[in-house]
Amino acid sequence: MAGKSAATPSTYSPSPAPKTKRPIFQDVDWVRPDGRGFHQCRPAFLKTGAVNAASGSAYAEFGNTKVIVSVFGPRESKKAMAYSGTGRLNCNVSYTTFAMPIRGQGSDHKGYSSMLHKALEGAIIVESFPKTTVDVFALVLESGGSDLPVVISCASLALADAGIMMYDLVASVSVSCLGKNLVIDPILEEESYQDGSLLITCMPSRNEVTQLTVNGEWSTPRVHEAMQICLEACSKLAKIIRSCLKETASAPKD
Amino acid sequence: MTSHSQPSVLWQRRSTRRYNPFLGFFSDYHLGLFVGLSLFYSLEVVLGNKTLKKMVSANVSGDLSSEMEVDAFRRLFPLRYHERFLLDSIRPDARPLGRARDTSLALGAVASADGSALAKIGCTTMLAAVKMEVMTPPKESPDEGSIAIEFYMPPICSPLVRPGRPAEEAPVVSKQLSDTILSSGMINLKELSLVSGKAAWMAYLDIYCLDADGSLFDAALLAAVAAFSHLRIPVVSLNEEGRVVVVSEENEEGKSEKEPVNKGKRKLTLSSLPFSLTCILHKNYILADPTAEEESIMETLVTVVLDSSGQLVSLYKPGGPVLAYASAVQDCIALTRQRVKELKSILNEAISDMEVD
Amino acid sequence: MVGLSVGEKHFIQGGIAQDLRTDGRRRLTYRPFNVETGVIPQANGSARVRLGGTDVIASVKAELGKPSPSQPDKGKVNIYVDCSPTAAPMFEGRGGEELSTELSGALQHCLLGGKSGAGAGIDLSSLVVVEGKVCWDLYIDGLVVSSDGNLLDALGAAIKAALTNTGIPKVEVAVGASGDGLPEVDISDDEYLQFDTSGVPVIVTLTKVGRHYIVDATLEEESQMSSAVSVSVSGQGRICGLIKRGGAGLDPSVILDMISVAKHVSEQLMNKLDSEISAAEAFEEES
Amino acid sequence: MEFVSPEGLRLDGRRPMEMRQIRGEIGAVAKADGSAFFEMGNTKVIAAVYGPREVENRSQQISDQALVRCEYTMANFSTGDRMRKPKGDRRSTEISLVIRQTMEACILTHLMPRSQIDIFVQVLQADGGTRSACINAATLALADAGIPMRDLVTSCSAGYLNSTPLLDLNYVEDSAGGPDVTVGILPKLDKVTLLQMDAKLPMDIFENVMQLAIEGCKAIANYIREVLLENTKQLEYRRGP
Repeated sequence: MAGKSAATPSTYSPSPAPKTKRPIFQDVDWVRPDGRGFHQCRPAFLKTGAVNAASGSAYAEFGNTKVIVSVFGPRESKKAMAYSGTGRLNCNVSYTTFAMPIRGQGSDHKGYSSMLHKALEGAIIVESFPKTTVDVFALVLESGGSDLPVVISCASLALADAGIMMYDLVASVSVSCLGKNLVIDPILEEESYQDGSLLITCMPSRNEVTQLTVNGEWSTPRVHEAMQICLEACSKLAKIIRSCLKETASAPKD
Repeated sequence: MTSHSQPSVLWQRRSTRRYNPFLGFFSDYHLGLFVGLSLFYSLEVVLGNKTLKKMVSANVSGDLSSEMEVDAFRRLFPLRYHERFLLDSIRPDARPLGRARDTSLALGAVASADGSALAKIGCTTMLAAVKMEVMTPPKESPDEGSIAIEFYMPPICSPLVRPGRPAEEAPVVSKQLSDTILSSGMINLKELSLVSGKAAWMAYLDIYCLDADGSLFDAALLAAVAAFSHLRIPVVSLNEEGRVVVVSEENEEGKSEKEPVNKGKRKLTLSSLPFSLTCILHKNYILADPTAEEESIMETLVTVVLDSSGQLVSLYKPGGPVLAYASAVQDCIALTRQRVKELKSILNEAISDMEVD
Repeated sequence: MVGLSVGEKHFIQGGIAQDLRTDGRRRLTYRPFNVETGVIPQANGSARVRLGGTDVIASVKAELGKPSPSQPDKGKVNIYVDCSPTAAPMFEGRGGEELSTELSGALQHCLLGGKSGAGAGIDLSSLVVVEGKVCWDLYIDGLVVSSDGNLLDALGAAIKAALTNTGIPKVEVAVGASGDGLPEVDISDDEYLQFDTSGVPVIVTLTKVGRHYIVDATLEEESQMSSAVSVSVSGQGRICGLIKRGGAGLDPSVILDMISVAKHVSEQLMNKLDSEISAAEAFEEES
Repeated sequence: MEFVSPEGLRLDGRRPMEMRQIRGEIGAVAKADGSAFFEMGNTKVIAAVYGPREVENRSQQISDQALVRCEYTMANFSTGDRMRKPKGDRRSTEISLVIRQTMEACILTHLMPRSQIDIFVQVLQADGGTRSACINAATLALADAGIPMRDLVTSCSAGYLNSTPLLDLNYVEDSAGGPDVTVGILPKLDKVTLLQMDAKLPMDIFENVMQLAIEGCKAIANYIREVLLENTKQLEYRRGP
């Protein structure tokens, strides 16, 4: 039997393989699995100061997507690095082994670290910490879809919590294209069936896009529409991030 | 599209009434922190000044100390700073020597796992999750399952850990944890069997340290025990190919005639739960539940693990300059005994909280 | 690693502002390029693209594999890029890894379409031999031999040419294969399947230097960029992927403008590339 | 297995003492100080030379001579089955070292103290004799970079199968497991700088095989000199009168 060959791991998950039949996503009057409207984001919960050992940290929970980001530094760069008049940004995103429905699937997100770096570098004033490095480390505790945008937004909150100088807060939102519909802030199930996706990271007060990726086939008006939806959601998300920071600041100081 | 015209509920705040282990945990934590901090600061000023006066009179560090600030003193002479507190039988965070930090526990923090728990001792935070997978049991023990325990210190938890370079404590704690959990006999491996000789459960227990502030083992063990008590084993059946698959709860009730293999065995019977307490031995003092700072200054650690009935499961004393006399070890065990009571009630409370929701 | 003096930097920036670049090109002109196919006879298909001083090789190797359980009716395509240390000393050892990963990711993103397979340049369902059991796995390897900027566009073109050059052996499935085991297959030696590569998009990278953007930037010009947008455009003028690089933020309206410029440029590039590829194929058959 | 047919022809139709078709080309990499492409039958390699330049890692600097470094890499598609090995495996480290030592012996390193010369060789397609092809490509690239050398270094391999000495083994012959002698010579000085053999061979046969390889090296040296001459003519022509 093929299943008994040496190549297969000695254990397997009893969860059934993802269903091959595509749900009826194409219809216009289809309802999202969690009952949201197409252009409605999941409720967001954000909190600073999740990790005491870090200079700044934040916890974000969007639906089932749960993320912690710690910021360390500015601190001494690694020895091998040459002198630099500007600061360095170092990003790392990792997954817990239980983040995905099947154990150990989180390793196929290697590109996320560099994506996070690209999304943040445009917003950070690196001149403000010459010769040193700021480390941004993210851990996805549980993956529930739209992981990267949540990590990016959470990282921006953690950077603010650490007092790293930024031009503006960074907010990130993605949309999935499912048949004729554009759905914002997709969950894992929607992401696995998507025809295309668009992710925007922006600095809402400056109206600047720091990162944009498009995947799958799109027409130009469609890209335009998706960008509009995302930018709108980004500015709302930025407000929530801001209010979260204000809350922390206005809380009775020691 | 109607969702556009409505006053948008985009990013609406999550209502606090829903059960959310993280939410509860964070708000508690902040409250605790503020109380702790105000206490701590007032003490530090009083004690700190006293310390400095003594320092000057003792003329230990000469003219340097006369203008030294409390914080600088703490950084430059950490040992002396801490010893100054110990003289008054108190610690820099306002705890008496034998008291552990505030401990909280939340079950079911990770929905993608079969059982999970978040444990917090002071600032040290651990997230443990159990995932069940199926394996063919080895020939020597055809009716036993297995447990694999791994402890991780991701770079978020401490400034000392960098990506790509695993922390050196992690494998040590990992080994200690699996030794303790397996030798305590908490879990009967026979309960993890599905079909004798054919299929058995492999329980992957992964514990992530989210915030490292000392006593990592204690927090990790607490999280691990709690994750196992939260564990709900999925109902499974055998399919045509001889593989074990999950029986979905809602829809396929009617059409699947296959008998679930493990009906009524959804929860493990946990006997004699292990709990632990780490103490620092320094001179004649015994400090329970040290913080990371204390651990870095005073090196002799003793970890005592007792099970819920008070039996000694294991005792670690990994080196250190202070010799542990029988009396000191006895004291540690006594402290642990007290602590086990606390931890037991915290765990029971967390379980009952969970059941109410 | 480009070390430029202040004067050189001004010269490059000034040239771009006046629509006359250092090598005499205008902002939206490509360097002359040259396509050679069949350079790696051991592979199922291969091509070498030279774009000014940039020189890349792409090869396609097909292996029989098992389709992923979530998509039993599709083959699998993997794209890996390697940066040879011959292109720059900094790629020595593991030094090229970072760029390699970035380029591989960008190419996968631009050429393979969305998760459901929509918008993919290659029809993945044509790679299936037996649904759910056997399919072709395509391994597309890119190698950067020499680098003078605009690697992504060159690699995209090389992959398109290599795919056009690719012949996959025809596979006969032995009838009466057992139910759950792997069916036996018979690989034919002389009959080959060719891909329809008209749907494979081309990648156009617009590099923003100062207030203007240019196509096909050289290494020197890339060192002066504030940000760059790579758009992959299919023959029908639809966008198949987009990636922004570089740190500086861009106004959303600028991005939309760049997309429309990229679409316009892509038409010319697509025509030029198609004619180069067919010329190369004709030349290869002759020789 | 029969490697030489009764008619005296090898698997690819060559005579025992016949070399595969060789082709060399200067200037394959625009940004390098010197570069070359070298082809021996189906074995294709590219070499690029950077330097002499400042030593990157100060601790490696040598005060009275140049530091020569070499890295040998194989493209993923270079072998019949797709390579999945990571970079820097043992074999490529060994070949890097062989090439470095061979080239270092002919470069006048004492003329360039406190500097560094990097030789990078990239195998595009491997069909036996990669190390010889790499050395030949590296010679061309070094000459193109204008680095002072005692002499050219050329290399060729020879083997002994079916009791016949064979020149310039291809992959199939190479993997037959018979003796394989790789020789590198300085043709003008008539000196051997590299000699590698990994099998048992009677002394008299070894001498024959080695002599054959040396003949091959000399033929390659003549070809390389032609390529260089042609290149120099081109350069002169381009410079104008």
